Amino acid sequence: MKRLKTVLACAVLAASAVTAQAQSQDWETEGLSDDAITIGVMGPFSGNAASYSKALIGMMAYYDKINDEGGIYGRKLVAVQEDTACDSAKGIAAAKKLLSQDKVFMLQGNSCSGVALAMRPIIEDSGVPWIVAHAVSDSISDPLAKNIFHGVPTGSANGRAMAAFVLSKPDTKKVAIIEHSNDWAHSYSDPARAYLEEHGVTPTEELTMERGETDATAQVLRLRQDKPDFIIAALYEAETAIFLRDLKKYGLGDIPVMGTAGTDLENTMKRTGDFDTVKNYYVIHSYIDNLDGPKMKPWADMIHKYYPDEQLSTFSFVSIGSAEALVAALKAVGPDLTRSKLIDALNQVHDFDTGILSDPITWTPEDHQGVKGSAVAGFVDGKPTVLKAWGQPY
Amino acid sequence: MFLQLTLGGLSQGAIYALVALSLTVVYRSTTVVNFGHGDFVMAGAFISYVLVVIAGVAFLPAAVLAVLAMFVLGVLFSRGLIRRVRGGPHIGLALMCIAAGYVLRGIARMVWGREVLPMPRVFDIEPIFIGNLVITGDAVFIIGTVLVLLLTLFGLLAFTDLGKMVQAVYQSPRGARLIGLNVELFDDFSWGVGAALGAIGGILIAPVSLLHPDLGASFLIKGFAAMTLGGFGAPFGAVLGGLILGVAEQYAGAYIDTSLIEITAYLVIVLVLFLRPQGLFGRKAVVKV
Amino acid sequence: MSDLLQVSSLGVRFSGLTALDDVSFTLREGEVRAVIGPNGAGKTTLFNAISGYVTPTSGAVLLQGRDLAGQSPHAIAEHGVRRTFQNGGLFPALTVLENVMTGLHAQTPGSFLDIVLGRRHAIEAEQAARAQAHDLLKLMSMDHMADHRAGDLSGGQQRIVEIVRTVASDPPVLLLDEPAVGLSPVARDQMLEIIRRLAGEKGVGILLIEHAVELVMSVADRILVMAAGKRIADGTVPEIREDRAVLEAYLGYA
Amino acid sequence: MQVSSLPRLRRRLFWAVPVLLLALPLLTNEYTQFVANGMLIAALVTLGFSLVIGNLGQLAFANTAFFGLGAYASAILSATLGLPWIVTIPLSGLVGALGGFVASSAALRGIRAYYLAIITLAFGELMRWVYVHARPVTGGTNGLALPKETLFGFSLSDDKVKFYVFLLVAVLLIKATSNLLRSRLGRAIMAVRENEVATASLGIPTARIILMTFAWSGFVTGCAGALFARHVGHVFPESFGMIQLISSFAMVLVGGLGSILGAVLGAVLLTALPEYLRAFPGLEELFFGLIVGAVLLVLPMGLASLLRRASPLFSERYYRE
Repeated sequence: MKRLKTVLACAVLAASAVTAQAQSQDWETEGLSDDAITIGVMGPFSGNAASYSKALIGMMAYYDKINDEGGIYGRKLVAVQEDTACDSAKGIAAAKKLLSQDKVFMLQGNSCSGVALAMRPIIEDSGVPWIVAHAVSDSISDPLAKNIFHGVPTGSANGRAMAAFVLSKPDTKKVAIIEHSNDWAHSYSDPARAYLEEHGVTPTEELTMERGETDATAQVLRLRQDKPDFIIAALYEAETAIFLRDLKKYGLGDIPVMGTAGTDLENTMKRTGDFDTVKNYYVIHSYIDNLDGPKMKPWADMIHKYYPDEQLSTFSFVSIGSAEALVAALKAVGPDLTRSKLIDALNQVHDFDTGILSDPITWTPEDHQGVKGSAVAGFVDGKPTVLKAWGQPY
Repeated sequence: MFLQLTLGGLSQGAIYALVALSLTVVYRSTTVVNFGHGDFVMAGAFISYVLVVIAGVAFLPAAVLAVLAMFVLGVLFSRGLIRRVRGGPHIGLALMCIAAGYVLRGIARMVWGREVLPMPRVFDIEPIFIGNLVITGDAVFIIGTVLVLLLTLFGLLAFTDLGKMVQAVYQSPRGARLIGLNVELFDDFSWGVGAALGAIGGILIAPVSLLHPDLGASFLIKGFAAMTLGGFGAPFGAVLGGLILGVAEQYAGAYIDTSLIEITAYLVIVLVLFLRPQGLFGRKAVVKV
Repeated sequence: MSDLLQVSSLGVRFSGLTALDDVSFTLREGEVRAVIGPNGAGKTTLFNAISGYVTPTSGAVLLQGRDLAGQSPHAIAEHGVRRTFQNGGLFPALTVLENVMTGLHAQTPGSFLDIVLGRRHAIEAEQAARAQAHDLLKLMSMDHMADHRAGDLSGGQQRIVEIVRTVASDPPVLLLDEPAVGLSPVARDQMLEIIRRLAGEKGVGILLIEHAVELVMSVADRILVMAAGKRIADGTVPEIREDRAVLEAYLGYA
Repeated sequence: MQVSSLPRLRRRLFWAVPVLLLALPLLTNEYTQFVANGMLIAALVTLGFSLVIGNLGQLAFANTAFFGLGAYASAILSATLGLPWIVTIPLSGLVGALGGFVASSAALRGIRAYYLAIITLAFGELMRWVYVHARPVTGGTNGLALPKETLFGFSLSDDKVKFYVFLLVAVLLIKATSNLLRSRLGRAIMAVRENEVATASLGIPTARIILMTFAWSGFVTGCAGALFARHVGHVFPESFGMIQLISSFAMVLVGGLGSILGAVLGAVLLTALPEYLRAFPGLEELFFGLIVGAVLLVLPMGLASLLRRASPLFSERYYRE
């Protein structure tokens, strides 16, 4: 037994000696060459959340565009894709592979908040720069980690924007919430609830509707008794359509409904097949224009140039903004790129207008949650319109 | 509110009934519970989607083709795979079903992994208002279709030779073989019918719901709950169990808490198996040892 | 010789149908008692009712004065009434040795924790059980088959192993459900020999369902004759030979 | 010679593997070490699952739930109550065992086969619902993070340190399960699978054997859950869903139903393979589905049966030699 203990201790020591490398000069330029910057792109390319990976497709299309324009100081942005399947254990394996085996220069991406949360301690310890390009949970970037930057509106930014919009409608007193019981929905509803409470409003009815449910009769009938002034709906597209349809069916079609960034007006209308059903539906819309609007068209064309068969959704554009910020920071660093210099440059990104996100990106050494707000989209005079507040176009 | 909930529950329950019935059809003749059946339901919906949206076929012929395709798939599954593991450990049958389900789901994911597909609406009938009660086109269409199907099926079982054959095989496969029935062929046929009925469920729900590869999983558990409630192997019980489950979900959601809708099916399974394992109409389910 | 097993007024009804009607008899130590009767006479139901697989609706089954009626099969088996099955009750994927060792389950000491933790006395108990199983197999000249899968044995060998497994725990009462059916003449003689030895040397009271009349006549001490769920005759071999009711019943059914 | 040396050789082989594995961390990088740690966990999960579907022969879907219960128990005990993680391992095992007991308690009412399968399916889904809805305790869908900790001065964030703990737990549990299977209780488990009616006729309380098997399976799987909680560092409801289940099925089948050696082989192989297949994303279900189907058709008793055929060294006996 004693001998076994000694063997164990020796092995542990030897093993940890191998791990403990100082963050040397080699480390600073790991994953860099004269003509390439390797970027680990993690995302749910498989599994039941694979539709989120559209965000990363959009982002990689932007890398391609930069590369076609000659790259950055002669270096191309080389994406090393790793699948997380939206599963925490697989996600960690992906991160460890990128960090210790592929030895990429930096990381950008990841769509699933749970996976990002699980990865955070490992990436924080590694010191390798990571731009969170899609997942929204606040805990990924708060408390601050010096190498982790959030490049999309976080859950609290979105949720607070939703609640703010709801309260911007005059005489809103009774607010009801309906949501899926998953982290995606809570990431919107929890900050919205907090914002409402801060403003003295307590939700009068809290309902759940699970993914895959094809009928909302029970929920709507409870709302019919509650008669709220506004409904916050943290539901995926299909369930949103079902919910709105049933709302109208039971004569509640006049109550405005505030939805998340997971839905958009055009698709919801397509799904319900009827303008009347969606005329009072509003969604978080992190972009400067409607998805098919003129200001978004160049971006759509860019994605289709590199991924001709890609079907666009609201996710497709969300990660491009942080890729632009990254490129700006890389350019600011100059040809002598190191990881520390990149982190310093990212901390200098201020009021960066991406030309795609409704709100600018600002990273400071104290706060890495770059996007603080979001616009809302709704129908005005029958046309989808991007709004700042109730009745105020963007 | 009560009437409205009941109506909503019945139209949901009609789909559950169909799934439970399709499971029962296979179980009665082969004593195999198809643990991959949810994915057969999903596959039916996807095939009809391909035909309608990609090939541009009209809904009705597309639905018929999809159901036929699933019938053939069911028969092929029985002939090619189920027959070959019949001799081995009995758990192999269930695992083969699970494997087949996953393959179907994997194919769906491979082709449509990143897309969530909206199925075009088929029946946009204006809802009818009777006082406070709203009757929608969806409900009428789903309940109507299921009713017609059930009447046809039970008619076939009650009044034709086919029905007698089904009964004979269920009572004693060996006896059925002795009187000259081709039990193997009959098994294949049952798998086909089971897959086809499941596909109808998928096709009916697709326009109301969204299409995604995981569509089937939730219907499988609802089908199990309905089947357990009605009693294993009892076709009428499966239908009644489905309807009761559909209505129970609505009541639980409206009168207690909406988060209960999701687990009503599981609670039904647990309660029934502890309190009355044979369900409403099933054979005695417990062993005495 | 005292009465081991006393069955009194045993009755079984399934939803209105009487499968066993007021059957009474006794079984003595070291006695071989045959139960005969035409198909559907209720012989197997009688076995099932005694061994607990069917709950009797009336009557009592007394083993050395203790009533077993209505208890679960494993409890009845543990009290010492053990049985074999008409269709064979071996565990085909286990070896012959492992099969016989299952028969020693209740006799092998060692709690769950002792076993999982690999405590010495639990291991020793296991080793003792294995040695005992080998001895039992040797007694029946089956030890050379100890490591074979039970499912690979011939029909006759399987029946012998099943009996070895059933008597491994030295039960006072043994119920044999058609032990000789489908056996070759040689295997059948071997079976007869085993039955005689169990009764004669070990004093086991044996209740035996058998269709082969000459086998019954050669081995049984007393015979219980059943028809339509009822006892129609009970007596020694010569008594039964003379019994009119028996002849009628058999002629009537034949 | 033949009789006495084979068991001894088998015993030596059993202990040689973990002793050799002590050197593994010298050969790995962070990523491969993480994958190796995952293999040890998968081996335990597969072992627990194989016990129920292979040895006991009951189709069951609740093992994913036992795994989750163990992981949550470990996370709650260490994050909320501040217990050292190492202490939570056996406690998580007990919680998993309790889960196994509850999930199979219908067996006492005479529920078997498909009915038991469906009730275990319901149990698993109900547990997932509880993880999501019991937010004050489980953290809801955001899950629970495990605090950083050291063990005898070594950081438990280091995968190489974790490896030694995982290896020790795995070896102990595999040894204990092997003890169980080579006893009267182990034979009773398989007797229930082969012929429950005949098993009862030998004085074996079969319902209690079923409950015991589920409870031990729950214990092994619950301990694995505690390891998993530390492996990932964070426990989420999503980790205990359908994908986890299908991969477990595949691991059990590929290795060989009811074989301890097979459980380990299947787990190692099918943890490694998807890592190699990382280049082809999205094919997981198809991949596992095809593997299960193919094994059923071609090699129903899995890789272990090939090894058994190759050498008596690999044959598994259900008694003490």
